[in-house]
Amino acid sequence: MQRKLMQLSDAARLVPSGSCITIGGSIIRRTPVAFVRELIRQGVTDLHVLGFPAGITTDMLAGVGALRRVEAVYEGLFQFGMAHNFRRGVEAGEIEVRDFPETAMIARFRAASQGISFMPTKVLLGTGMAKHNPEQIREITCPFTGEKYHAVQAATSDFTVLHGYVGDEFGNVQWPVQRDSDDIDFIQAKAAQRLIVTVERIVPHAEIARQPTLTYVPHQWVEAIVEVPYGAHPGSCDGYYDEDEEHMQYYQECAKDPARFKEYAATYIYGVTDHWDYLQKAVTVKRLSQLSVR
Amino acid sequence: MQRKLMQLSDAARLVPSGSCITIGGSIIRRTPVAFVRELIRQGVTDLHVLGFPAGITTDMLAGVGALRRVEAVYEGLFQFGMAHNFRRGVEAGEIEVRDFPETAMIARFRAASQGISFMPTKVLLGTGMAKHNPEQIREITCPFTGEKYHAVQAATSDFTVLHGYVGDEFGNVQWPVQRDSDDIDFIQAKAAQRLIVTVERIVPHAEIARQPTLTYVPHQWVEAIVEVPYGAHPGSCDGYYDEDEEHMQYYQECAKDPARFKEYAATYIYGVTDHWDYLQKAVTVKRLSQLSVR
Amino acid sequence: MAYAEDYSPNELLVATAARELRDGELGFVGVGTAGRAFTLAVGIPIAAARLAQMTHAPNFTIYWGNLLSPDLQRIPPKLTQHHITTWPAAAQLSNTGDKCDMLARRQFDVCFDSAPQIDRFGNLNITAIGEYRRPKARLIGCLAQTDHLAFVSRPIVLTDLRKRTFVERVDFITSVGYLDGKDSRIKAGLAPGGPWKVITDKAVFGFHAETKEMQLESLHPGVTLEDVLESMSFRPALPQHIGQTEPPTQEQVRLIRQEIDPNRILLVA
Amino acid sequence: MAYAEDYSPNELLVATAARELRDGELGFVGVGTAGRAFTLAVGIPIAAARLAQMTHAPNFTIYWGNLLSPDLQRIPPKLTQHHITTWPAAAQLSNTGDKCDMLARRQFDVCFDSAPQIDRFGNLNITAIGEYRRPKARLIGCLAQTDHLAFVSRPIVLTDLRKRTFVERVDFITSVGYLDGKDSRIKAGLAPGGPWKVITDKAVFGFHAETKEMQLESLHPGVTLEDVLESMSFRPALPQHIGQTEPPTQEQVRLIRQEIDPNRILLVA
Repeated sequence: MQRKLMQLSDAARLVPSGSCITIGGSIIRRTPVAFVRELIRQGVTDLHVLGFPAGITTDMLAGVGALRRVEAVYEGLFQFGMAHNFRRGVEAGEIEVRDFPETAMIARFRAASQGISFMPTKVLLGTGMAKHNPEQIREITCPFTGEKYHAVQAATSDFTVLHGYVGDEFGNVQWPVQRDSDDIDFIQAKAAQRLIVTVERIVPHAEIARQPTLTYVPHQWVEAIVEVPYGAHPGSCDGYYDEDEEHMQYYQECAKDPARFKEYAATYIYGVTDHWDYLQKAVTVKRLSQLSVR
Repeated sequence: MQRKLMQLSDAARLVPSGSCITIGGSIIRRTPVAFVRELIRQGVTDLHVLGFPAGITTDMLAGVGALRRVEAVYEGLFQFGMAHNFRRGVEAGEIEVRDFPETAMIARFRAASQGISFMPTKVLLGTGMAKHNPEQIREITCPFTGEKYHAVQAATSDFTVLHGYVGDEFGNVQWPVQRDSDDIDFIQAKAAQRLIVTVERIVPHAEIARQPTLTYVPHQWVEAIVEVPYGAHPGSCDGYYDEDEEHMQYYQECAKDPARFKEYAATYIYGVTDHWDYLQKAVTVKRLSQLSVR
Repeated sequence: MAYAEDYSPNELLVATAARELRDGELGFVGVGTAGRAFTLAVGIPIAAARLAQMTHAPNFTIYWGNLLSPDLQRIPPKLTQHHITTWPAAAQLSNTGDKCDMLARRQFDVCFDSAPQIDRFGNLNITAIGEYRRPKARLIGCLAQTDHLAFVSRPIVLTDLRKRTFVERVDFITSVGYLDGKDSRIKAGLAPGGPWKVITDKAVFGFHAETKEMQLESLHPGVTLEDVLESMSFRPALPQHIGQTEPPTQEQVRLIRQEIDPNRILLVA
Repeated sequence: MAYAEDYSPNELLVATAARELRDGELGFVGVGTAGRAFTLAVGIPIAAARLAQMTHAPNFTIYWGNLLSPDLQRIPPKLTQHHITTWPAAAQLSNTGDKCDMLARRQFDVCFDSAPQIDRFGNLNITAIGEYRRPKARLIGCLAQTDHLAFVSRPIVLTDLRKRTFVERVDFITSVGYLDGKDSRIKAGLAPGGPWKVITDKAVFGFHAETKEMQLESLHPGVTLEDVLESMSFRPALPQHIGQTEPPTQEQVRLIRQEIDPNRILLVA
């Protein structure tokens, strides 16, 4: 096994402007927010994002003008409402969107994860998504039953970025037994071309090797692993900390108005030197302790 | 949730002669041997078996003349050698076989588990399996790349029978964290039409509900759940007991010769009243305690 | 089974929805969002599921978050992450793909959906208002609503009756109901299905057996036909006899208030 | 790096196989079976992998059972179930399907395969001898051997050199090598690949760059060209110069005997 441990800034430097990047997690849960803030700080722009449900990371990229196109099943902020930056960008014609329902987007990631270029599905029959996207959705016929299907194109991206729980220096990432499994991080990891994982904590390999069935990202798939405690803040990391409702509400207040979001970005993204500096500005020790569920 | 708990004999009675039945587990690990012995005792015959790697259960069915057709990736008995009964049946023209490599058989079970009638794969290009099986393997073209693929037919069966670790009376079946995951029981369960699961032990629902991520077969998929301790004997159940090498060697000795296998079946299958009676004949308390790995 | 006299509009919706749930069935409930949308998409369905369990359908279970059959006797006090992570349930399958597989295999009997646009043939739009590529209002996308309408036997739509919501034709078909009516859904390649009921704050609708047009079934107590027609951009089919929506019973109201949602977490808006 | 003088035939094969393994690569090793088949398919590959790790390829890892990168410093004393269940490893993915996905995505660099029939163009047969539908001898099926030959960059075949094994044309193509030679593999739709080396008890073979015929590369010490040709049903391509297989070094033999397989679990037959 080779050592894949990196610093956040070095890992973000792997991703050039114009990249297509799959972002893992779900909306405001276990999604690599710290990594995306670092990408923005480094001036990366013109991104094409594949998500499952997209959330705060996509909205941030939209808010700073770094988002060109999104393919996902949802864009919003869960109980905190619409993704205002994203919405504005789409309505202004600045961000292109291709919509897919869950079954279709999963079929696309499964195809990529299985090394095949398409996957059949019936879920898009009759829909507007199929009508408006002949590039990625095409009619085919089952050679056994003669039934009508769509082929959906494999969801291949240049980079895949996930936030995980714990991992070792080689890139083996494990989940705890008690977790929220309502995402497709595992499928996205398996589908990745170049995979970057941020984790709450790096642990010794011996701890990983004791329970190999808990490893959902094996080292072979990983190009870089980065230790980023609270890497999903202001979102949650199930089993580690809850979403920071105060910060999320403040984020939404700012996101409603482009000028105010500029201020938000100036303070919390551009105005910090690194992730530790961000945490120092965004939370107090008391707040972290309230959010913790460990 | 509805109560699905049954006796072994009642569960076996669900399966009529002539059925197509998916048998889970892997060769001699966690495969429902007690259930198959009960099927044989009830005189069920003319079975069409879908397996992943088929093993002792398929060989037993072949040995008593109850097997019509097999579709699987392997037929043998792992470190104990060839599946003699099966082999004789095929060579005599009495058992029909359709061979699939692992990627193709998994694609077939995945198709069935995803409610689609076929799945694309490249693994069969150029092979004898594709040449000899135009009914289940047909050429198709990717509508995006123009590449050549095969469509393989969904692996749909009338019944699916698995042996598991623990479950509750409603049919929720869980695996332990430390296990051997080298099988596709989960995919086969998800693909099932009528699913019967035998488990080492029935536990209270509250124990299941404490760690819902360990449930790999939810009650909604299950028609019957049966408590059958040592239900995989003489095979192993990972985390519970090892394979019974002495019994397996004796089985193989008998299986080499049709007359001797008749004796074996008379003693261990037809000659016992039920699973408890089988255990009484096949193992001693001392032997069970040697095999136990708990 | 005396009917209640004192009940809220939401309580009426809970009782009406609960009546559509049958013993032993599996229902799909969404997660997330806030305000009225939350009450319609999450709050009322969960309350209805629990009410059904406590009355005529003890073995009715739901899928919620990624949880199969969460224990509805123990609805969390707040729906923040950790309460979902630790909610006792029969199963939490390995990823969301497993749920989609259960949908495509038609293992769900009912589901609850809400939308800012629904049309005469029960097609739903939660993606974009106006032109898709340059929309007047960009909405949330698709989630699994497309999948529900494609694969669930009896989808239940819960939406307030408004002129801008009930439109002749949705701007964008996120989820196929009866498409262009008659057998057009089947001709498109989908299995039978389509919305079973549309439960609104004023009336309950079904769909005409032949034409597949939305058809008024019952008016809520105190609501007139004129109220209803004025709240829609198209004229629904009208049956010979228009009934009244059955009010909740006293016992149903008691269960909702005292046992199911005593802290008003579900029926918030 | 003095060569050993005292080494067993299997030790030669271990050293020869180990030389083909490169640092940082992932190799596929099968499980199961017994006797000589076990030694060829499992024992020699595991010993070679560990030998490579201890010498020139410290980051070479294997997939074995469903284990990714099992700790080869701790090879179990016996390969019964519980020893596999509890063998420390970096990962054990959720089911065998994940391994197949890694294969199809070409994440394996090398693999080890054995077969009762291999032909001039490196096609393998482990399914049936004679007529497929009514075979003279039914074999084990396919396992993932088809997948290895379709998707792994450099498959290594380990088989004893026998006339009945090395045949002009396999009775049944379980696994596609170079099909009918030249570019026929690519024309069939497969990616470049095919057997990299065929390591036998008498000689090592590769495949001709153009014709894709099996080509003799080196004779094991003490083996003559006549021995080899008499042990095959077809005449392999012969290069200008036929080398001698490099014997194991004294250090390699010491490592195999004392550290890798002191209890002769791997090199049993």
